[in-house]
Formats: sequence, C-alpha cells, structure tokens
Amino acid sequence: MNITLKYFSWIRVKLKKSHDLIELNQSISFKELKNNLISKDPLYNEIFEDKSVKYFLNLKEIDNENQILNNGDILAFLPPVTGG
Amino acid sequence: MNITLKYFSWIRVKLKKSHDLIELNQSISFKELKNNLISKDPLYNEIFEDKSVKYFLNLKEIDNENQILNNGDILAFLPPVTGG
Amino acid sequence: MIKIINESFDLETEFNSASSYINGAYSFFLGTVRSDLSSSNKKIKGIYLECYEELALAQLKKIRSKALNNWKLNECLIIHRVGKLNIGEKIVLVITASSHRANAIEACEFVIDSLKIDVAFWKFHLLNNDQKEMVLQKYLDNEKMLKWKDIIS
Amino acid sequence: MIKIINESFDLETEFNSASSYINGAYSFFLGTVRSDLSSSNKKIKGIYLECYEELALAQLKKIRSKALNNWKLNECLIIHRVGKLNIGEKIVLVITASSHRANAIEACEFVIDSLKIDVAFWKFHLLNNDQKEMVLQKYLDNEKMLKWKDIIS
Repeated sequence: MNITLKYFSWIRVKLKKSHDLIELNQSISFKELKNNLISKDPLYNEIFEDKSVKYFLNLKEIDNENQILNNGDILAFLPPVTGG
Repeated sequence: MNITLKYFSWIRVKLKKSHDLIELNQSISFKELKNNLISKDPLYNEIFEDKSVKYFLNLKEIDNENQILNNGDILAFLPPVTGG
Repeated sequence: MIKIINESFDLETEFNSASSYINGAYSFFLGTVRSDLSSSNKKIKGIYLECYEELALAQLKKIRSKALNNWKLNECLIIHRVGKLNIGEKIVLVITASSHRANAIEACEFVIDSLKIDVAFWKFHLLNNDQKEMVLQKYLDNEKMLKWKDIIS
Repeated sequence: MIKIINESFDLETEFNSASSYINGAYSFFLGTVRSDLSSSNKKIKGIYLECYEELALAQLKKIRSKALNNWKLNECLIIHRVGKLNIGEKIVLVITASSHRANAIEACEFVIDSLKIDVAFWKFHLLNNDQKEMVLQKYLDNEKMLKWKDIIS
C-alpha cells in the first residue's frame, strides 16, 4: 500500500522536498508512521516536537495518534498558516 | 440686508420651493425671523413645530434661538438626513 | 478624498486613487439601490438623492478627519452620488486604507455609520406609479451611532 | 464564489460577479503586499504565497458557509492569490453582500479573521538579497479569532 506525505512551509524547506510516497506492507497508525520517520531521519524529530504543527489526513485534522493510515491516504504536515 | 433661506427634503416639497431671499431693514434674531415667517404663512408653523428639523446658519447648526442673522447669511432648514 | 458626484464610478479606478505601497489593508463599504423595500411590499424603480452640497462636504470632511486621526489611517476616500439613480446603481463608497486590517475595518464602519445620520443627504424612493416617497431616518442608525461616542473624542 | 488564483483581478469585475438587485450593502476587505514590515526595518521586494489548494478550498468553503448562514448574506466572494507577488499587488479579496450594512460588515470581518488563522496558505517575504523569509503567524490574529467563538455556532 502507498501513503503520500505532503510538506508545507518551513517543513518543506527543512526537508528540501514537497512530498514523499511511502510504500508499506500493511496499514499502520499515525503514531507508528511518526516513529518510522524519526528513526529514518532525525529531521523529523524536530518537526514532530513542534507542537504548532498540525497533521491533516485526507483534508481532515488528525486528533488521535492511533488513527490508522490506509492505502491511498494523503497525510499533510502543516505549520501555522499565514495567508490573507 | 438680505438673508437666504434654503429648504430641503419634505420642507422643500411642502413649501414648493427650494429657497427664498428675504429682505430686511436690520439684523434680527432667529426667533424673530421664525415668528415673521409663521405670521406670513401657517405652513411654517408645521415646520417649526417638528422637533426633528435642524437649522444651519452658514453651515453651522443653530443652538440658540437668540442668534442674530446678518446680511448675506444663509439659513438652511434640514429634516433628518437619509443618505448613504 | 471626498467626492459628491452625479455619475457612477469604477471600483478599480477609485481603489487605485486611494492605494499606496504603505498600506496592507483596505476596507470598503459600498451602498447600492436595492429593488425591494424592507419596510413595505412596494417595489421601486429607483431613488432620488437630494443634497445640500456645501454642508455635506464640510460634514464629510469632519468625519474623514476623525477617521484618519482616530484609526491612524493612511487614506480615507468617500464618494456619494446625487440625483436620480436606478436599481442596482452605486450610491456611496467608503475606502479606508491602513497598514493593518483591524483599523481599516473599524474606521470604515465608523464613516458609513456617521454619514448615515450626520450628512446632508436626503433619499426619495421613485415608485412605479412615478410618485416620489420620502425615505425616513432609521431609528437603528441613530442607536448604532451611539456606540462610537466612547471611541471617538 | 471561491477562487484561488495566480493572476491579479479587477475590483469592478469581481463586484459585478457578486452583486444583485436584492443587495443594498457590500463590505469588501482587500489585502495587499505592503512595502514596509512592521516587525523589522527590512525592506522587501515582494512575497511568495504557498498553498495546499485542496485543503484551502475546503476550509474556505466552510468559512463561507458559516458567514452566509450566520449573517444571512446573499453572497460571499473570496479570492486568494498564490505564487510570487510584487509590492502593492492584491493578495486577498472578500466581498460580502446583504440587504443591510451591519450584517455585511461583520460577516466580512469574520471571513478575513478566519482566513488568517484557519486556511492553508503560507507567506514568505522576498528580501532584497533574494532570500526568502518565512512570515510567522501573529499572536494577535489568534486572539482576535476568539471573539467570534460566541457569535458563530
């Protein structure tokens, strides 16, 4: 299964990429994905430690770390917005 | 001496004129002018009895009936405004 | 800038005349002639706007100065039409310009609220039977103006 | 109507697309790129606006619905630019249309306040040395949003 990660603002700048395509053998929770990413690249630690960052799964904000990610899901990393 | 009277909105409609030029031998107070006008035409009574009407002398609201009117003065009769 | 005019106006043109690189925020209020009257079931075909121009200009100047000073605006544009207007036509435009939005928005509301009760314009409805009907001042407009008394010195 | 676009827009054209004979009052908020930064003495030569378009559209749709319902608006237009903008260029336009002015004015302020803290746009300053500098969210914008909590269900 595939999950798309989308990065915005300083997260995009820090990671030097706007998105990632993650391939997995089975569905995992947001918490498990988080730990996987941190173990692969310490930059993710800085992101996940910033309490102002929000995570949107298929355009809906994640309010529970145990939420399961499924095939085709899009997970976006959003720093505080500054439009208008 | 001359005083110009300017009428607006329903006062203009009621009097069927937008202005008057009044000729006088000497300066008079607003109160005296008021009584003169009422004695000449009872329509003025209806106007002066309406407490919502304001009177502006040379673009300044009259706040004292004893104010003196002088040659060249412009006295405007203003119903409540409804612009915007 | 203050204008009392017969002809209509273009919003982009008026914005350009009021805009500057120092502003980040503009608040506009635009009043137009609407077809249905809230107070009755009558339909109108337009309005007629009467004005005591010398006084209205002086009154608008005073309101504009208060807005500029109290909300530290960089610009405040006021345009008001006079004469016969059809349904849908623009009657009044206020544009306030500021670095930040809160000031521009509040000042714009102050200007239109003040204009409604303090400036020498009178509105008549032009009815379908060709009669003119005087528009009455709204009690609510006077009420609303009271809220500015504490803000404006 | 909601639009997220690269190109600039004309105020008169956008007004015409939002207007109707049933409205007597329109409130506009227009945000532009201003030359001086309040937070520092730096001069900028423009801004860059990043957007998560699918999310921003969904978020704007929600805000627009709240505004339409809560203030009984007849129309609410929201336009937001993305990409590179020069000093003075238009960033965002909100137009609210109503029979009476108080509703249009308050709803317009609600929309821009909400947009500032709830919609997926990110601003960067383009500095004169060609570097990009991220704009930080303003604490005041969050504070200001709290006042709507009692008004909007």
